[in-house]
Amino acid sequence: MREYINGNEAVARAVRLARVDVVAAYPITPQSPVVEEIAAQIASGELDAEYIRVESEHAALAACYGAAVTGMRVFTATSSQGLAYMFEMLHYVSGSRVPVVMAVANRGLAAPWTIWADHQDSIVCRDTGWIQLYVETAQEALDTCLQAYRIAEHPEVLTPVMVCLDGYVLSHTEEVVEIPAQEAVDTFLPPYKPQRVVEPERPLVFGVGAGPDLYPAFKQAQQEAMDRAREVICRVDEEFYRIFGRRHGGLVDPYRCRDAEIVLVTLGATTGTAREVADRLRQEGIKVGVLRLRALRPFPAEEVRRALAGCRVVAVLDRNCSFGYEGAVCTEVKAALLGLKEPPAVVGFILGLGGQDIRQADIEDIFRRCLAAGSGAVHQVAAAQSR
Amino acid sequence: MREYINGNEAVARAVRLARVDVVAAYPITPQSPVVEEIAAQIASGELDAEYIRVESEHAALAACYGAAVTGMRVFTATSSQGLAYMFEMLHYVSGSRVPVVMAVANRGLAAPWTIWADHQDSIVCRDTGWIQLYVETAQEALDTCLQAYRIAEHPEVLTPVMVCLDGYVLSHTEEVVEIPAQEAVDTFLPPYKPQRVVEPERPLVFGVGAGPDLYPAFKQAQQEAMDRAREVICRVDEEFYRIFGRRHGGLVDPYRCRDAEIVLVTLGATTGTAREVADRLRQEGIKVGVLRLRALRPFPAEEVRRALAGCRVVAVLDRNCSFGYEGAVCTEVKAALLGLKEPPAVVGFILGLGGQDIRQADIEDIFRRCLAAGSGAVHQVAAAQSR
Amino acid sequence: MAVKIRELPEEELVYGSFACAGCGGILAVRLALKVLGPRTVVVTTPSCLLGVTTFYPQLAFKVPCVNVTFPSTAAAAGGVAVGLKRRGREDVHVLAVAGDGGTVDIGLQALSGAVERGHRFIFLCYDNEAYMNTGVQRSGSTPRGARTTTTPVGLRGRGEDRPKKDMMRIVAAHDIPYAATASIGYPQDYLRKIQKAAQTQGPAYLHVLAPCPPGWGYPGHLTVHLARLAVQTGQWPLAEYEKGRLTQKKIDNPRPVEEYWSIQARFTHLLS
Amino acid sequence: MAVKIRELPEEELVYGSFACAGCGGILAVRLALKVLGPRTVVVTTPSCLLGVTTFYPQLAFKVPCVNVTFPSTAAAAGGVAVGLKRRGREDVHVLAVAGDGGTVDIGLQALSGAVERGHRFIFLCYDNEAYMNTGVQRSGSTPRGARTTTTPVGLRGRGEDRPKKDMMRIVAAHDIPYAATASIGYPQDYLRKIQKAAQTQGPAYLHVLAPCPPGWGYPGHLTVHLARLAVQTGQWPLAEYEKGRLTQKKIDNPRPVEEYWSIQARFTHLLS
Amino acid sequence: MIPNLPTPHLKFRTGSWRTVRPVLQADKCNNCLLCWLFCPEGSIRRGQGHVTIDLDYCKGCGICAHECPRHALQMAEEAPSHLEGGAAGA
Amino acid sequence: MIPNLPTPHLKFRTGSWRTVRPVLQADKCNNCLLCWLFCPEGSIRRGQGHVTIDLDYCKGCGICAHECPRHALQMAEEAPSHLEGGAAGA
Amino acid sequence: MQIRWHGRGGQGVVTAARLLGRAAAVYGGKFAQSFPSFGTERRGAPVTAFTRLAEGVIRDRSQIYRPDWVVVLDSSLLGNQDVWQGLGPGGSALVNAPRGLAVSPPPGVNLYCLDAAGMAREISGHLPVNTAMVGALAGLTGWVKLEAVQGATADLLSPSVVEQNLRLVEASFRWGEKIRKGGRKE
Amino acid sequence: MQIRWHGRGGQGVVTAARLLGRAAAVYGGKFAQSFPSFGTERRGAPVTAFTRLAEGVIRDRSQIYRPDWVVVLDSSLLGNQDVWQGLGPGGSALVNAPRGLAVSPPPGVNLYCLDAAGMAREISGHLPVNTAMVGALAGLTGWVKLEAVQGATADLLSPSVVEQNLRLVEASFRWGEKIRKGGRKE
Ligand SMILES: Cc1ncc(C[n+]2csc(CCOP(=O)(O)OP(=O)(O)O)c2C)c(N)n1
Ligand SMILES: Cc1ncc(C[n+]2csc(CCOP(=O)(O)OP(=O)(O)O)c2C)c(N)n1
Ligand code: SF4
Ligand code: SF4
Ligand code: SF4
Ligand code: SF4
Repeated sequence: MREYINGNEAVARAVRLARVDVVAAYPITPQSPVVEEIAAQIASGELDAEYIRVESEHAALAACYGAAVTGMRVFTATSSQGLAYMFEMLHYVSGSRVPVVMAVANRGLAAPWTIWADHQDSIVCRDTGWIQLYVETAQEALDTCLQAYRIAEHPEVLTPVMVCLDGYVLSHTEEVVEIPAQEAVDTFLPPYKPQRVVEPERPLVFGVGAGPDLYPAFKQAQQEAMDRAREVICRVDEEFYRIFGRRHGGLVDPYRCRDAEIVLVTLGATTGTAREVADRLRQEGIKVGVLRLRALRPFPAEEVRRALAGCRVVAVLDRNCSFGYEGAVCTEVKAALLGLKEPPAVVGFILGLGGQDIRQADIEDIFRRCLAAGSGAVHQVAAAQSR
Repeated sequence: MREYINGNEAVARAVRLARVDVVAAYPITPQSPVVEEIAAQIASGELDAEYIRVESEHAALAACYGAAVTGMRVFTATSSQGLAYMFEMLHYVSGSRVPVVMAVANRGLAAPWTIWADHQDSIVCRDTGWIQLYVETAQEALDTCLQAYRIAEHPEVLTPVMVCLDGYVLSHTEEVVEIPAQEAVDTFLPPYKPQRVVEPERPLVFGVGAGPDLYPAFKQAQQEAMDRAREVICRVDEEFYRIFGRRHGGLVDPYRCRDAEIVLVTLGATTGTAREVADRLRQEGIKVGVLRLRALRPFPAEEVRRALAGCRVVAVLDRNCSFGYEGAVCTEVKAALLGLKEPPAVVGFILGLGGQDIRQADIEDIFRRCLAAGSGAVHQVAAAQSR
Repeated sequence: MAVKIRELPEEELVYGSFACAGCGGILAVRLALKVLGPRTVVVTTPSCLLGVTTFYPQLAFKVPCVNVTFPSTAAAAGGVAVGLKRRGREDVHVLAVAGDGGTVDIGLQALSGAVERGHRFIFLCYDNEAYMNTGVQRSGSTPRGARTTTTPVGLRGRGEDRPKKDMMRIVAAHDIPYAATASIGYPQDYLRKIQKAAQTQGPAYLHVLAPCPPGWGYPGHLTVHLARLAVQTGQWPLAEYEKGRLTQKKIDNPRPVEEYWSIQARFTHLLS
Repeated sequence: MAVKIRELPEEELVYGSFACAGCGGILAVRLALKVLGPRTVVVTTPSCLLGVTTFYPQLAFKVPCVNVTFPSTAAAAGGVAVGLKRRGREDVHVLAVAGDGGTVDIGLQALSGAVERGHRFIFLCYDNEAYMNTGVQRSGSTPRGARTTTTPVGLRGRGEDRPKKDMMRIVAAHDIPYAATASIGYPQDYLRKIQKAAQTQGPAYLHVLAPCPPGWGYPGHLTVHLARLAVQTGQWPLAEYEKGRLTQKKIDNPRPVEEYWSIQARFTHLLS
Repeated sequence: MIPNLPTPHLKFRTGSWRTVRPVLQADKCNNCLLCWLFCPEGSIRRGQGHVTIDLDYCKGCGICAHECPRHALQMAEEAPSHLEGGAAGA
Repeated sequence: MIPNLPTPHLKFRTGSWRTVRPVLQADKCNNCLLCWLFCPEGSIRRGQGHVTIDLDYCKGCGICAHECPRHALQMAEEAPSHLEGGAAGA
Repeated sequence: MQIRWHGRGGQGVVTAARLLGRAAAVYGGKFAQSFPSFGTERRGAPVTAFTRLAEGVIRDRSQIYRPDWVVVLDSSLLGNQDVWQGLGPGGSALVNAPRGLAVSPPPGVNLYCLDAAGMAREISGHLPVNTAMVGALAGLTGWVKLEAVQGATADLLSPSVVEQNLRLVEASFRWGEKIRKGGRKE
Repeated sequence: MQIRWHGRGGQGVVTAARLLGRAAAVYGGKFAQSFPSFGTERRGAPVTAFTRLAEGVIRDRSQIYRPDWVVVLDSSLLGNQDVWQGLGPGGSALVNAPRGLAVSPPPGVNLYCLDAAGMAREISGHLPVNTAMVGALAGLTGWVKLEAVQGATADLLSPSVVEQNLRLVEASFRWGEKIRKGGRKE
């Protein structure tokens, strides 16, 4: 069914299609419409779920955790300050291997206060043990939320998933979205069947304490699950394609990279703008491409290496800043390229913080600067660019 | 004065010597003795400060922030879950450019529960805009806390500082510590004189909201302050040396690296053990060195490049894991090396999670594995190593 | 100890904000500052108040304002109070302001802790009975029955299904030196209570009803009218806690609650 | 509705823990599980209890135990309650347990929220009046005068200088269906209250005094004795909140508090 | 650049939001100051004998008119021409 | 490997912590079960006519002896030989 | 095709932007994108919203700086320079105003004035003008059919007000259509 | 030189480890390092602690797996295999026990038994044995002087109990010294 909805509504629709049991969430701009829409779906009877109206985000994720260990399929959504406020619980949920799915409507972090888009909020959570998928369109937001449950609940993965969509730019922007049929979704995503749940008949401790002898093994298991998730993410995307006729690239989504001299690495919505620019420059005969990282965790190091090995300059567009170093994606891409025989030069650009609009002209400027860049050197445009 | 105290006590002593005005902290293993000692110093009259006995870590940092904007020199300390619980406030304080100094007694994060050392808790905070200094000894903990105020309060920096010491391994281990004289400290560290404080006579908004037009500039300023902090950290360490006769390396602390074939990159206490091993292997004629990163933020990319440019293999010992990629320090070191003409191979080792002891044998094993490693390739020992 | 209106200063200490026309919240803050005067520091937190007064380029306070994260308003206020005390600035009032969400939900713990520690500050909760800044979601202070965007009315939804958290009793249970509820519909009473709070040697708590035109669904000119009606219909008791005693103003012949409900979109479903 | 001791099950549902000899906290939990029985899920949080019962390789519960972070015990318990309800397992009790720190300080907000939402669960606070697991730091529940490691006695320190937070009144202010204080020194009373809590159709709160030998500074065999003495000296009122009424057991002829203080190191400075 | 900025700082005159404006019939006003007290914007000035209205930041909410016991204030349609400095959402 | 493990799982017998042990004079015991109720460890077993003590996990706290109204329980010095499985701090 | 909408908080500006997009996307077989000016909306404060229309998938995510059309729901905003920003020669503006504006648009801009308020009043006392402006724009430009606008209107508005709005949309569409077909401009 | 200390929570094991280190570092001009077995200590539960002594700076931060000496404050712990772990031939053990132990140490380990409890009882009823064990160890090994142990004791213990402990330290030191000088071992 062809619909015209925004990213938040697409997420809420996915929650309904996934037949989520329990939702616990706390409002925050620009995520609020997600939970409002879920509340409306429950009130109208379209969705049979419990919505726990928690008093904070830390509690939101704790309530999700509590419900999940009883075997529920759970969902939460947040943004920015809310994500930061549940930071302790993020580690706890991933360490507990509980398959929560969370939508993050990306927004910058205070201080200063902002309610507008950048990726700082979720990028700073890349070490929390969550799978992180960044989407480009409202359609992908919907599709990826559905895929996220398949990935998170996969017995070989059992790792929570964040689905990140740019605040406003996706969350509040309506566009054409194809809504999958419920029956098809039911085929794609069967009910959650956890192996270990809270039940008096088989008592377990959830979240044990572990001494120095045992603890590392749990962490190793977490890391291995992430490694397996690489493949699962790709497989699930393919399976989704077979049923729904759409795929989103698995871990990475290269665009005109094959023979590109300059490739721009992106996350999320800005990719669309970059595609426009790439097409335009290609018409001028300038060989540029765009590599969208759909997964930031697990980090697709192998795929990045493969996609970028042949080009001369890699530009990385970071909508975040790891203060005192550079954009986080830039660092990670560089790390992935070390060891290549003749690695491309990498130039980092920090742009679009706190809702700063990323225009076609900005992206064109990036490409043109890279064209001019010397071949060998690694540049760092470490500071945030302001206009 | 020669004393025999542990890392926590060394930190508490620094707080007293720094004439801190306000302390707000919440207990957590293995940090608690810091605040207990501070409470004792206040009760005995040795320290004239207010200790705000907050109800949580989020509140601890908020209370520090509130006191700091009135012009107080403030201190807090925490660890692990507590650090994670104040995550939102971490960004807030750095974004507000408030020179809080915090000691972190490093410990792993739940789940599973652990109370033992690793660096996960502070490493996952490396994007928060805080300066992060990792110390090797109790002596350095004391000295660095004093230096931290000089760095944080520097008008060109105005950025909060985390002083990270390994839980138990430093926090609970007594050793010889030279206590500086109060008068010398007073010379080194004059009272805090903030430029902008809360006063009705000159009303300011602290922590304004900023739209997309303004927000990036604030973040750029934060990043630039970090860049200036590089130099300030080194200068302060030198000045400290002039007064007290001790220095700790500024940003990085290389040990026998000059002609080393293999260099192990470390943080914190493990470095000492690694020095022992390096000396032993050197005696065998094996050219190894150790590069301790004293500062993780700002990241000493230039210094790392310089120190590692000549070696064949770099081993990175990560007492943390960025699940789905590798040890965080490994990634960052690799990124720094990209662009070198003939970069060394980099091999990452994740060790010592959740209090797993790092023995001389473990480090020797790392060196020997690197010796055997091929020259060109970049290896990732991505999974946590368990024994 | 009545406050004389004529003696209140002319100077407006919050002026030019971006609040909606007819906002009860900004009125509550304006009146509080009228009594407290220019030697006041406002400590505030995400809420309509922060959004409309301290987003550059529109900064509407004439007194210093310390913004802090949503969960820790009172903790920051405590820090400010301690700092000012050490600086010998005990002539300055610390006025922490939060909406109901920032008070009864996510800010409760910090408030409880700060009150327990006995800092000298005033905590002002302007209660518009929902999360307004984010688009009218329910809070712990939303009254039973009210429609919000997270407690919609539908086949399986009847508006908020839990009673309003009784923050006044919760705060009183902390044996706080002074606490009171008030309504901007009864300004004399409210001003007097602010003054009492200002004279308290320790934490004081004020909880003031502050109607919100878009959030409640009524035209802005009725703000004060509704704030009065809430009291007259018994929906908003005027209470005071002092010297360990909680007293509540009796309403003789309360007006029917329907009168109150009928002019607010959030309650219309209760009337049919 | 007295509980018959003889009819309590023999099976120990918490057994082999690493608690100190004479720990009042583990006794409080043991007794609660005796009444609630094996169809109970314990939800717990960092505290001595977590440390001594669920650190591998010593797992001491015979019922499922869900551990969660310190600030969110009640939130997780609420999630468990909602999940069990949806699975049709309303025969299972949800027993959230926290120490006083995890209840009156860092866990207060989650508790307030969960109570307000009305989940069916029992929240048990075992009160040893300080943060014991981390080494006897003061909490909001530390009684005035008590020496702890963060309220030391010295030239400028006289032990805890703030009164104990009155959690019972705070919870009662939430109009919780059932709440009670208890003491392990009065087991019959305690067991009866657990039973009442178990029968409550909504949240129930139990606050039980649980002396701690190393934390309070007394030899372990006096645990029950002290728990009794606290009541007899009027330091620990036995109270109940039901149907909107808070009642408190009167102590006729309370014994002198010095009797209680004198056998605890934390109070010795008060006696000189 | 530090996000602590001098206050007040007003870029927009919110009077431009107004679509109706309060008009005072000065002779009816007995200076009871209720409107002064109730105006959320602080846009009413106390004067000699009667109040005056500062239209720069009056949003036209109508509270003053509604609360005036003597009906000395009335809301009137705003002329479109009153507007200069607009405002952006925050 | 997931940190959810079956419970109970006891590696250490905490009876080894004991330095004094409760000794029952069975004839004095009237089976009032106060000791049973008060034992923090649940180490007392209800029996026919009198209780018995399970020493595997009795830590020797002495509560039972102190609370026994008939002084049927007495604490006695523990013989060093009772120890096998030690315990590590958690 | 890029459209910028101007109005005040509470007037349904965002809905208007969405309505046009929905009409084109769901009922017109085109592609569309609509978004508010990113931020919170206070009642009475100036608000803008945006619509992009295209025949193919819209990938650009940047904001709209050079609109082809500006639609102003509230003529009292015309004093504000923001309203005309980026609108160059050849651009068009549709304003809710009885004819005869004091303010004049930048040179080269086609100006259309519709007394939408009056039109709405004719149908019912309390109708907002947002749907009327969408209808008029559709009529003026021919981008989408009347039925498309009406379909979207029925989807987005609450049932109780749909009927009146459909009539309003029709009236305004006809008004615009007439101008388009007649080539008239003001 | 690496020492491992065994005792029970509440017996002052950690203090003993620290005391020796302090005596060596502050009063003996040497370098030292001491640390508890990392974890929380419950009363009655077995507890270990460690001391490293050296002439130069101690850089190694790893735990102690092969102690040169094991000191046991509570003989009831001897049944526990952990007590002897890593102690090889040539190693030594000092145990608080009246002579004649049921349990025997691993082959090649020198065993010294001191009735520290008895020694303490002679001085005062309620003295813990930890300082006595430090004194005895110092006497046995000659690593630090009596005055050094006494200095550290005075620093670490609360004033009210210092006096008695100094006497206890002296007694135990003499006991050890006598053995060392006499070469006697059990
Ligand atoms: C940790 C965190 N969670 C959520 C938010 C988003 N947020 C900002 S203001 C607000 C609502 C404020 O509601 P209230 O306190 O009642 O004040 P009001 O806006 O109603 O005046 C919310 C949920 C935030 N800023 N921080
Ligand atoms: C966020 C966070 N802060 C601090 C801690 C450290 N911590 C663990 S247990 C504990 C004390 C528990 O005290 P209480 O709740 O009173 O229980 P008790 O140990 O006294 O039984 C603390 C402070 C933590 N685990 N998480
Ligand atoms: S939404 Fe309500 S509370 Fe917020 S500014 Fe508008 S009227 Fe005031
Ligand atoms: S410290 Fe106290 S509360 Fe903790 S286990 Fe020991 S006796 Fe129990
Ligand atoms: S209309 Fe409203 S804002 Fe204007 S003066 Fe009257 S009360 Fe104040
Ligand atoms: S001594 Fe303590 S643990 Fe042992 S049986 Fe008696 S009460 Fe139980």
